[in-house]
Amino acid sequence: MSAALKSEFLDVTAIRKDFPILAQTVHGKKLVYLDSGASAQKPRMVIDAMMHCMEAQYANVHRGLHWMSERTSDAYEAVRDKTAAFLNAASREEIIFTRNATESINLIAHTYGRAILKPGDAIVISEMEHHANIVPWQMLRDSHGIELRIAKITDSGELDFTSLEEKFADGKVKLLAITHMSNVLGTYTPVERLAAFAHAHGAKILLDGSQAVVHRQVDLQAIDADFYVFSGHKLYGPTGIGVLYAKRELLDAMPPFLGGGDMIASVSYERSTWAKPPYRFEAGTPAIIETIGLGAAIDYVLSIGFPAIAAHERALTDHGLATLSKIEGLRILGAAQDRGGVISFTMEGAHAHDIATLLDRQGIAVRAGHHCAEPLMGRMGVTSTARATFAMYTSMEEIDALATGLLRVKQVFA
Amino acid sequence: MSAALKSEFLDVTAIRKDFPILAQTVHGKKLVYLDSGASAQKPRMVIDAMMHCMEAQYANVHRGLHWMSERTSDAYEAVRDKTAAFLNAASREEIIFTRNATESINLIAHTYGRAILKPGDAIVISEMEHHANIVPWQMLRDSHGIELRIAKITDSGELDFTSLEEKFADGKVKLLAITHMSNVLGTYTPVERLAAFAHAHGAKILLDGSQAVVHRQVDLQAIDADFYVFSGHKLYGPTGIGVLYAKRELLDAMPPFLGGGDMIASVSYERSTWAKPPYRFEAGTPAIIETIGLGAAIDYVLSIGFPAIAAHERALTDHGLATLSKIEGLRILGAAQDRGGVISFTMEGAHAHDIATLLDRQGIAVRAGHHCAEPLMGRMGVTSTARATFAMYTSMEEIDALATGLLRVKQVFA
Amino acid sequence: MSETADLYQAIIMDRTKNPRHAGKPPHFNREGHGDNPMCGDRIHVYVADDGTQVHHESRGCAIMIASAELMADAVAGLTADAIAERRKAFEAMVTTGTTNPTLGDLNALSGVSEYRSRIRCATLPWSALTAALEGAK
Amino acid sequence: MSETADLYQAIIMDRTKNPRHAGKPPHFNREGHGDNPMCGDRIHVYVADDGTQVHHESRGCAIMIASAELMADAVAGLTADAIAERRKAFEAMVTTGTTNPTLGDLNALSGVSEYRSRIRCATLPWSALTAALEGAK
Ligand SMILES: Cc1ncc(COP(=O)(O)O)c(C=O)c1O
Ligand SMILES: Cc1ncc(COP(=O)(O)O)c(C=O)c1O
Repeated sequence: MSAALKSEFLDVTAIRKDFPILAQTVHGKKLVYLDSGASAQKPRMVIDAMMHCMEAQYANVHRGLHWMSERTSDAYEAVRDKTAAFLNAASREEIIFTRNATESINLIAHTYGRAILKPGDAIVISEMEHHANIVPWQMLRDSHGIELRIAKITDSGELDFTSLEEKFADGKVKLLAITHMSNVLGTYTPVERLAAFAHAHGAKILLDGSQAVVHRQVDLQAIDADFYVFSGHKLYGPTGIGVLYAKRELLDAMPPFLGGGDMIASVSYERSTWAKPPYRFEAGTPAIIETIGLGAAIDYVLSIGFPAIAAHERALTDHGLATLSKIEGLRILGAAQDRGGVISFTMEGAHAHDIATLLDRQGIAVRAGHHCAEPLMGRMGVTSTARATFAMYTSMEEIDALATGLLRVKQVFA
Repeated sequence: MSAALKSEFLDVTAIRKDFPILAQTVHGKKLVYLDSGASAQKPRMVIDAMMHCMEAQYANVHRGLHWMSERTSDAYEAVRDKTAAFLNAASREEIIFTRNATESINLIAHTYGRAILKPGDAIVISEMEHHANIVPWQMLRDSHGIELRIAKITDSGELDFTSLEEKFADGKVKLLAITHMSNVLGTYTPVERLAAFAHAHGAKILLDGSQAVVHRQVDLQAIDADFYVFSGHKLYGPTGIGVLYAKRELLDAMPPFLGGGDMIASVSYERSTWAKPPYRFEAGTPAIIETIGLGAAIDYVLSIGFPAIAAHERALTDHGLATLSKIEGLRILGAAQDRGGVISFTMEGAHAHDIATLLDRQGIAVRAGHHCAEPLMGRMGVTSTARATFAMYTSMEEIDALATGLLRVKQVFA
Repeated sequence: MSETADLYQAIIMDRTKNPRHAGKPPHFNREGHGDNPMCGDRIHVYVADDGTQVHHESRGCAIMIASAELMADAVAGLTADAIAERRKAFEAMVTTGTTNPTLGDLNALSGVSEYRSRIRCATLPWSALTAALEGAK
Repeated sequence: MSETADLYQAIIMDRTKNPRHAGKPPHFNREGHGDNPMCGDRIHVYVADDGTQVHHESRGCAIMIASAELMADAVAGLTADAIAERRKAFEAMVTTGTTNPTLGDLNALSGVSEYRSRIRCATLPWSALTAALEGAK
């Protein structure tokens, strides 16, 4: 075991104490949770905020005049302010609460996609998208006559700008929908540059921030993003809550997505009129308790601070890449210059499933499969990979445990 | 104060202890929470189940091979079985998890509505629908050429069968979408009869069970419902989780709603294929923690039992109607033969807002406004009402407190 | 009923029950409308320009009606600029709960600051008045 | 590495590394396909009717390949009915973890019962075989 729980940047021991689940054992072994990229664990602060809501301050929001409802509405709306500040959005009205990143992207496809984009317009995505940023556009293509184009990536897992330029050449592209960080390769995309590129070509840009927002400070005004999406559950928050950011002028022009309570200005059988953003896009009783949980998650992350989180995770990633690449027969996918704590790999002679099961037996949780990125698997010449992902609570020791575990897997499959 | 906390049917004192929030005070007064129809409070069992998930057994579902993911998937899927049993659905595959009843109805409008209904087909709703069962059909009407027809209700707040028959006369109606219990009038609709009626006319039936499912046992096979929807948060469960039931043959024929992870069989850029129901309709990371909370809520409700809950609430309603109707100048909306614990009322000279604020000052939480049923307000000749709604934890004393509170309001406005 | 005294002061109850500026006047130059979709409340404001006389047709709660009445008193004879200023001061007062000597009787509404969702009831007449003043003649 | 002995028994590792029934045979009467969308694994099964000889082309994990191999051993020469019965017994065994003397070497896969998401790896070859037998010739 190396470097131990100390980190130059973070007090990992203290942080781990904030996450009750990290004390669990699995198959009699200490849990080594390296699957935070799929969903992160929850700190005490988040759990407590949700409990407090349910135990002491709960009612439906927006519609009530009584104390419990007003206080709960205040708490719910305060998270909108917090999220706007967290992302440096220009205004709180630009923040819409959804279930998850997937719903956020679908909302854009259904509203902006159907009402603003015209048949014949094109959308560009990249070869390293999650299914959540592929399938909604395919559905839009098939129902609405939009063209879907795929910008290539290089073998090292970076966006290929030559390919991107080709896709934009005929001037038909109206939307670039691309990940801010690949959940398979760990690649960060150069989002400021991409936004400038899209805008220079008369297109809007949507960034899938599901992975990126967990690991570095996102400044939407600096990026000049048109749309940004992420899920609460990857940001140490609860499930059932996601975020969609869109520039105010875009939201103003977009028709509603789902119909029902809260999203209307008035309802008559002949004609209903819509509320202003963000409410126009939040139909029915929202995920109140979960939104409050998300607020606590943002507070928690900010209390640790992105400079420390990013530096710690940088060190973890460097150590992980160095350690794992020493294992013979192990192939790491992607080698982007700007990459984060996601390491996908294959092992000669051992299938990703078997790797995951054998590691699990040692208490180590990694993911195996196509990671909801089937086309990317094809692009990288694999059918599935094993994947370890790091979070602020990941320790150097855990990476060493992974390396040791992989050597044991190798023995079995030798 | 009358009857006290004892009930012939339930140990209200014991039940109230299960709900931590009921011990709160508001403006220095004991909280009298009569807004459960908007959203119910949560018992300890639900809070604990969610905490346990976050503290001891959490990971993303379906996609992981490791212990935490498998156990969490098991717990998540077990709630599907539990929900199917709770509603007496024919199979677990008929249960789809959504955010809330609103999303459930929109899902039907987007999939069944767009893919199976044809322009020129008609949908019938009633005059006592919540906006959630109006607006999605208006949006479908306007985008897809469906006709929307409104079946009348009688002055006592019951469905007018003569009007219903008229709406169906030309054979164009393919869907009857109607509430199982009105959130304003408390009216239960005769769902078995309605299902038989719709089927005899070659139409499907969708029941909005948001209110009904909380108060009486629902047997979907006995009703022969085609679609049924409700929200977890009204059933003493968390926010962020709703249920859509649909008969298997309908689900099989329905295209997906949202695109993304988990809802696919395979993805390639040219063409993706869809998973079987229910997964086809659950895109992205679901509300895992909330689904587990819903499971605990169902367990809790069943541990008390619907016979007792229904009998207790019947007694509360009788007492409420008797007590409130003694107050001069107070008008109760609706007088259906089969009605539940929802009492909407107006008071001569006092606006609903003012009633709610003055009651709140006394610790009593009631709702005021149009209750997301604007057209129904018009039908009943009011613009807004105050509304008290009862739950299993409501006591006779609380109803007396409401009556006393209303007399004070009357004084102020005399 | 002391617990309500803060919000439902005598002047509010009096002006709700006995409005002095209610109804459509025979003569007016401008009109404006305000809606509260949450509850279906609405107000229509009529302005006679010569010396700013305000009337209102209101369907709403005591707070809204009293606010419309006290507004009509408070803006009588003022210029549009002076009204805009008064509106700003009024909105600050009902949001913070801090009374403002320049607002006179309007301060009776300071209690709404404790009822966030009622603030809109108090400010709706002012929105309608602004709509009237900003609209075409 | 004792903690893995339950699942990755010697026979499984051996048959994964040295398959005897892998590859497309020169002669066959039926074929069937199986997919696991969760991981992209797939198997194609070829059946020669005369005495039921099974071959497979597999892209998948050790469990799936060993299961395909042991299946091919276990169904050689059986009738379709006997195969259907064996499949049922096999699926019960991998789900419950209770070995079944009639299943012989197939019992080596009983360890998957502890890994719910791996059960599908073990049963996929049997689905493909059923598809082959039920499909048109
Ligand atoms: C009858 C009825 N239908 C639908 C709804 C909508 O429920 P939700 O807001 O949870 O989607 C409600 C509750 O608000 C209701 O009472
Ligand atoms: C890059 C990326 N995009 C989108 C998603 C979808 O997130 P969710 O399942 O929370 O909607 C994920 C996570 O699964 C992801 O990693």
